[in-house]
Amino acid sequence: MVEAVLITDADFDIASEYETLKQAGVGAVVIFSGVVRDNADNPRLVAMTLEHYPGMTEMEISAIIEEAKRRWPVSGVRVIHRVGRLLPEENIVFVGSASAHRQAAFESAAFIMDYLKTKAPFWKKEETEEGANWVDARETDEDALKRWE
Amino acid sequence: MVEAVLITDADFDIASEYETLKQAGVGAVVIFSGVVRDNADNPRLVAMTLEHYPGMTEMEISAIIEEAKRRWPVSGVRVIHRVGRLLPEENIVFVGSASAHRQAAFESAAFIMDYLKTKAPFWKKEETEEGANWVDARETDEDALKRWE
Amino acid sequence: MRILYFAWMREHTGCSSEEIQLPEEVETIAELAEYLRGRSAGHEAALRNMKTVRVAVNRRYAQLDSTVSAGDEIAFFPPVTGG
Amino acid sequence: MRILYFAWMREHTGCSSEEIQLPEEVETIAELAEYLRGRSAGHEAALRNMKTVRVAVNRRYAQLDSTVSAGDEIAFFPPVTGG
Repeated sequence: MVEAVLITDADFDIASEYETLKQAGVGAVVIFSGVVRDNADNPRLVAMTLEHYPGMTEMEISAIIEEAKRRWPVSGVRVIHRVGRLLPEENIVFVGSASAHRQAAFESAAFIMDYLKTKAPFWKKEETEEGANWVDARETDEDALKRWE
Repeated sequence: MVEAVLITDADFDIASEYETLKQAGVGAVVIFSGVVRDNADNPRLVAMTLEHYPGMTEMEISAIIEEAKRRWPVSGVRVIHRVGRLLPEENIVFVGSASAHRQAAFESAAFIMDYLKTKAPFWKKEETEEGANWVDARETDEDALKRWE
Repeated sequence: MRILYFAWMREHTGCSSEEIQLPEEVETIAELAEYLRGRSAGHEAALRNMKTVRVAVNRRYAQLDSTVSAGDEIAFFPPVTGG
Repeated sequence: MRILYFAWMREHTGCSSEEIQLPEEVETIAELAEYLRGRSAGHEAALRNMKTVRVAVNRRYAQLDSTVSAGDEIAFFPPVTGG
């Protein structure tokens, strides 16, 4: 079982993450990557700062991964979440899942992202030219959990 | 709109594919990659040879991508499928989808894979120590389409 | 008319592509397959059970009752197994 | 007892972490929040509407009626927005 949870201010290297997941030796790898939207999407955005609860974050993500492993036959899971100040187009989060079955790889990765979005203690502060403000939680993220019940 | 369909005997570089998808400038990127299973999974497997129907393959995949674009707000889609002789652990197929919404990125990538598996004219021949044989189509792949109806 | 065969059907017929003159009485894919079966034992083996065969006319999926015309490119192949 | 605040709650209280002596009458998270509101105007602002606040006891999610004990690490934070 390839498995890791990493909270870091450093960027991730998608090629080496992919190679590690491939070492699970199976047929299907699904990767989700979340990126700070570019300025075209939000012209006022200067940066995004991510804060988290060290210790609890890792516990919550590990619990989500354990639940994913109970539900799907996955042989590799890697979750990387960046913290600190990130500029537009920088990577925020990586979730990779490897399985012998493509649907298991897709669903486990989507499941982990949905739970991470609503359970893992991270908070985003948006920095714009007019000032900074904390991003509000979205109801659609809570709604996304319902399909896994 | 970042969009490409590529049928090639060369390997793909997941890092540069990812960077291209990120240029769609949106928040979510989902990548599916299919890999020749390793020998631990099928000890007799020596290689896999992929044949396709040049011309029709590209048309079918483009039609699948058009349908995905009708169903989800995607701003980037890239599909790469390798042909020729591939060894265990080599990459076979890459599907990448970029969207402002993570669920759209997940679902469009899964949709493209499900249709590619059943509609795109590729055929796999397995080479084992005892000889070679054409891989049979699987009913589970046909079943996977039903959820998109 | 150009006929293409892929995967094990190509191995059965022994050719990936052949040019034929479309006989006047052949109007549909089913009739074309019937006609082609007479070309060799390999063709007969490849086209014996059309339920397991997929067909494309001019690179689009077609049915057994689809009509064919002289300039068409017709492909016969097994269910696909890519990805 | 260690109390942690995150995101805008940290900015309101002006501190990310504080050590307090748990008063005897405080048994639940709701009572603890009530008690902490008295510490400053910032605490009052941060903990005014507990419906929008998430709580963890020893790094696990807890409810307003969860009980607290002297050695606990209690964290107050807004709904999460990572990913």
